[in-house]
Amino acid sequence: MLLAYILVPLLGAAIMPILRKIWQKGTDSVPILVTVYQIIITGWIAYQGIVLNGSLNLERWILDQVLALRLDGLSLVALLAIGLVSFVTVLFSLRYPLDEDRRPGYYALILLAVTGMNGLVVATDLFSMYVFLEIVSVASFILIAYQYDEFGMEGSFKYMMLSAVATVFLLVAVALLFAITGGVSFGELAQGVKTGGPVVFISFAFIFFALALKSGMMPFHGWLPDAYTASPAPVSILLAGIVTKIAGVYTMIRLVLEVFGFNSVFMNLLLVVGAVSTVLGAFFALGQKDFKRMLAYSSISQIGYIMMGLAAGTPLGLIGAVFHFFNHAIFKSLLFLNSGAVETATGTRNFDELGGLAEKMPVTGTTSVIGLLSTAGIPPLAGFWSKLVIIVALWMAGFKFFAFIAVFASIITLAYLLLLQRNVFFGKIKQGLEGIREVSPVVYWPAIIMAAITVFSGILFPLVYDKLLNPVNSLLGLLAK
Amino acid sequence: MELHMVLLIAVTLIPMIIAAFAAELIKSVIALLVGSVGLTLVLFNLNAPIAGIFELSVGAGLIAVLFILSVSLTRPLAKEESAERKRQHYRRFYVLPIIILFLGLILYLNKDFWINAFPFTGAQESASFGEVLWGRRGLDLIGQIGIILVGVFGVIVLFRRGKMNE
Amino acid sequence: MNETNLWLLFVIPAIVGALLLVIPMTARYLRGVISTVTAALLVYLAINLWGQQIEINLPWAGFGIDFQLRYYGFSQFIVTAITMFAFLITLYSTKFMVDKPKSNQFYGFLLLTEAMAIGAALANNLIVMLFFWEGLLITTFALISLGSEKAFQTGLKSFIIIGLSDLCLTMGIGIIWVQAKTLVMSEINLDTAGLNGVAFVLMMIGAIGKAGAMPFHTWIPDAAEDAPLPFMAYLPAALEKLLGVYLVARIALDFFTLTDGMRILVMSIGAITIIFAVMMALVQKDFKRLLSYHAISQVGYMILGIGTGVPIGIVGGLFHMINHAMYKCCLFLTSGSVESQNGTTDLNQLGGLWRQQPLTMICFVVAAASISGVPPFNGFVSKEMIFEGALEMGSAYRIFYVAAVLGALFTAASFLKLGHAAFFDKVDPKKPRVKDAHWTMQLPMIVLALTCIVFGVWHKLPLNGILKPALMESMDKVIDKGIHFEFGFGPLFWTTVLILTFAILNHWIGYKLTGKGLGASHHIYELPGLHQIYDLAEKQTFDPYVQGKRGGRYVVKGLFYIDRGVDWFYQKLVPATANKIAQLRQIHNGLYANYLSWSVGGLLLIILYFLLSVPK
Amino acid sequence: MNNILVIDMIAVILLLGIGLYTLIVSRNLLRMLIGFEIMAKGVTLAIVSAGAYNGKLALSQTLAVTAIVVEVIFIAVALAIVMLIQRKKGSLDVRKITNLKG
Repeated sequence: MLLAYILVPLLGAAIMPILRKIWQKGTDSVPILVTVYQIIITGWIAYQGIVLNGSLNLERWILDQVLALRLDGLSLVALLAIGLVSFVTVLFSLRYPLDEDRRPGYYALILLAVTGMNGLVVATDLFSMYVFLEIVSVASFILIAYQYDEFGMEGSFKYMMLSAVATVFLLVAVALLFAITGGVSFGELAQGVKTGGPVVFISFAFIFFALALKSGMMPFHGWLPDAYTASPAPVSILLAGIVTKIAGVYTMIRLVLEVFGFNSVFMNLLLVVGAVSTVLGAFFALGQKDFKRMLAYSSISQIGYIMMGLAAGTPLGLIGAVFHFFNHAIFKSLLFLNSGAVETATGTRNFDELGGLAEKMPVTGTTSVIGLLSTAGIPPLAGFWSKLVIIVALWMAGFKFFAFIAVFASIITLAYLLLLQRNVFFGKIKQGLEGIREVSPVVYWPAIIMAAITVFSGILFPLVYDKLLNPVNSLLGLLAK
Repeated sequence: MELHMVLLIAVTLIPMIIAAFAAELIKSVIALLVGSVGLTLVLFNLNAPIAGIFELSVGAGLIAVLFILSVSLTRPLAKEESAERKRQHYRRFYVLPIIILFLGLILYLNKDFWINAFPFTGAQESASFGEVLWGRRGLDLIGQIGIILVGVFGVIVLFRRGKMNE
Repeated sequence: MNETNLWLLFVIPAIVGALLLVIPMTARYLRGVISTVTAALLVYLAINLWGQQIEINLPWAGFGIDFQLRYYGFSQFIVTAITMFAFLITLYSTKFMVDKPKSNQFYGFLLLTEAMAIGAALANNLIVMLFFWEGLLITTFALISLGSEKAFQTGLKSFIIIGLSDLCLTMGIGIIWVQAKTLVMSEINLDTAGLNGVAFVLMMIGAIGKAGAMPFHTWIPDAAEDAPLPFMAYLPAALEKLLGVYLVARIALDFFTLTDGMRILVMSIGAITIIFAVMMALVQKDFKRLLSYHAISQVGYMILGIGTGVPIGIVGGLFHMINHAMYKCCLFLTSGSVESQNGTTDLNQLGGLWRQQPLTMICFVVAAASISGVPPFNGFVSKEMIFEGALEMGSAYRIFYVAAVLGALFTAASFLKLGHAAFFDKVDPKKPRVKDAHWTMQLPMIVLALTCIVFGVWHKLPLNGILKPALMESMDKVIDKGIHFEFGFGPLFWTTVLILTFAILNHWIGYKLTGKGLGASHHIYELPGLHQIYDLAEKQTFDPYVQGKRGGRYVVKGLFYIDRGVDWFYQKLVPATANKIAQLRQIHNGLYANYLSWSVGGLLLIILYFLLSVPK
Repeated sequence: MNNILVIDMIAVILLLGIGLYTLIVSRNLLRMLIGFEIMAKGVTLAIVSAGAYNGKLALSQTLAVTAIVVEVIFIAVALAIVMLIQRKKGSLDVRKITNLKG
């Protein structure tokens, strides 16, 4: 049954060229069906898991021996996020001016990216994770360069060459660990890591380098702003919303939990790099003039937050990290949706040319306010809860200084987001922009969905907490072994 | 053991250095080709025949062809292959062989430290390549199908606009 | 059945008041009639509730704050008095207020005030009392500002002054809540050591602020001119004294057991209020301002009485409270009828009204006699009891007795002047003849005058009938011996006679010197020492409110600069840092080699970190 | 037996070094791809030599094969994109593609 997560999008992509000939409209509806299918299935599993056995303690609920797949609390949250963000991306790209006869190819690549992500989430051994990681990465390189424009090419090339280096080092590390443990699945790797010794440290250094680069953490983040700004609007939603997080952050969480465990040397490293990314990301974002580029740096900062949550090393920290992972996927894709809407309506993303769009584009305006406030961590919204949990976890884990850093960074986050809101949506409308109208419903409906999710998961946080997130720390049981 | 060393250094490392070092792209591609053939020999020496064959056919063959294709496509434009540019290239790359030699010597000298760094306790396994591939690595197959599809769609999407009207 | 009655007691006026405010009624007398009928109904309710012990206890806001009402001896006395006065005032104002501007709102607020006052009197939980107390604050402000255009300033002044005293009351309640750990008024009794002392002082400030004693009195004289007259007769004269002194009594008797030090403090406030206010009253030229100053000085008597702590003094203070309410209200009503007939209350223009408005003159004489303490009237009885209380305190406290006597002297002198100037002075012939006020205005005056006489002559009836149950709970050990006050010809009687003769003498001298009734107090005004004080008082140097306003201006200027500072931070500082950071962006020059070298550099750092942190 | 592994690992590290150096220093996009290709060769060597060391040769060969397939696809796509850049910008010089700044 878990295989369906991989096969359905794969088949969806495979039949695209055939569909183009026999049922032209089908090319639009298939991706929607696939993504909706994923949301429903994941929702149903979560519902069943919750209702049946109290809370979702999917220890190792579904284990497919042959293909070594596995679904548990963490991957369920990831799958839900993948489903939602890809659904929203497809909805947004229905109206987006893509070159018509290449549209089936475009949808195929998006579905392949979804396949890659799903595979990566359910895989239980590092090598097949690498393979699916490559599927997602290559698909996203192509999607970035989809528009044939100079920026797209440049952004894609930089992202490609940097992640190539990352995968090389990842594979070398896999080889080293394989040499010691004789196997590549998490269980065997964990055994190998327990023996300790310099080789384990070197392989963790390589893996940390690869995953930090893939998730865009500070010193390794060079590609991220260029890739996000250069890519076409719907692709940037997918990319910023979920690809980077699954490729980088999810893998890191999975490896830390299953293979390397919370040993203090790794955790301190993760904490420092996380803190650096959070603060510098926020500072860089403060000075930006381009809507998407500011959001890109804000992503770096938020991913730094998730890493700090993980690095706290306590179950609470993990819960905070996973919840912020989910929240960030939601409100970051919401913000990129808004930037896409602004771009389609006004044709530009530069703050100096934008201003006072709120009354002309009410829906985009309000949803972007919700997104911004959630990112900055304003109480009723979901972002607040996850940041709060992370800060509390850091504080309780004894990293008081880093807790202050986290609070300081979120203040700067609020500053640059308000700056953004003021430049783009409030204030008086710029002369050239009187004529613009709100984007079409198909475009702003996804924004409303995402905003609703942020608001409700914020308000219903207690319910979300003990039903969806508590099982996540059942993973820590794994660690105890 | 010595054969392995000879093969390793003479046939793979040195061509790779030349591949990086060579000024003209064609020379570096050919050097790369030689290097990958050398690698195949090393793999055979490690009695991993299937990997060697694969490396030979795909690594050496397909990739070399692709490179030559792309170099030839771009060559007519970059006519001003002036001596000055070549000199500039060497100025940048002359330091590479020195570093690699130096690094290789250091690593080789204190290799004993690393000897016991790889404690392996697992049992030997004599399963054949087929059993392992089909039996335990089924997921990789699906992964490969996926990646191939991505490659296919990628090329289609990137080159459909072949006419490149602008 | 009684509980519903109790609820109705303050719910009816509230609802009717609200309706009167909201529903537009055009007929001239309709509002007046409706409010009078409601007031009458309330009097009936209060009477048939008499003598019962009812308690209501509803959970309200948790944390010990429940909606608790308690109808027992003391509140029974206050509530009945409130309903009586409310009825008389509404009857009076049906005619008086009918043509005045904004009169439609007047009746609404009047009934709301009554509801709030009854609520405050019945409350058994401090927070509930505070809730109604604040209600009164608002209705007072509203009623005053109905008077005239300028009245808004006075309204504001009263709002701020009473507001401040209410603030102290709230703080006091807070401290009591902490110290006594309960808010139920009937269960609170604390000593006045340390923090409780502070609470006592704060609560006293709140009570005195409401009662209108020094230094919270300055709004009353201004209100006398600007506010509508029935308001003056209703609130400053009757209601505020009732509630204020009720709270003073509850504080002094129930909440705290006073030490001598506190007693002296209370009595000194009373004495100062008496002397200062009556001196000011002496020199007033306006009928209503003179009465308002007397209202303030009489409060001094009540506080002095309760402050003595001697049973006779306390009973005297409370008895004086109800007596004062009667004759002060009657005096204000007489000034009202004079004003409605002659259009002015300035004593210079009035004169010789005894022939034109005989009935008003008779009521005025009765009320003036009782306030001055002329023997058969109620004023004399309660003042005698307060004098006796002050004497009984012992020789050390003689000073308070002297102050009370002086007060009585000047009160008598000023009322002689007032009566002479207003009613008996020679009238200038060209002034048109004036006929007496409408019967609806005269009836309340006559009723009040009669009660003054009744309470004076048959004083045993009110003492044992009303006051005995009222104070039963607070001072049980003393009361059961019965409050006996012999109308003997003892030394106190003769001192009063002496005071009166001296006052008449002084009036005669003044009349002879200036030839006019109004000039009777002129010679006192000219006395060297007093002259400067009076001039200062005229310039309102002693008025805390005016001084506060001047001080306020500097505070506002200071806040303005602080605000500018915050603005600077947001307008200038944040964008500046943003630009500075913009330069920081230059390191992102787009070159792939840079990005890769950062990453590789990062990797090397990590490996270095591992090598260092993992001991070989 | 394990000193072969060590030697191979040294060779792998050297190959990585060569690859990284070319990536950082080279001006021509194609040369960068060649650099990446060198590193990929190193990876294959690493996987197979690890397998040879601990006797799990069959498993290591499957991993190596999959790695090679993935790497080929990557190179194909990379070359396609480089071709497009060359067509769009007219040159393969890395310093030309730096207009995504800030």
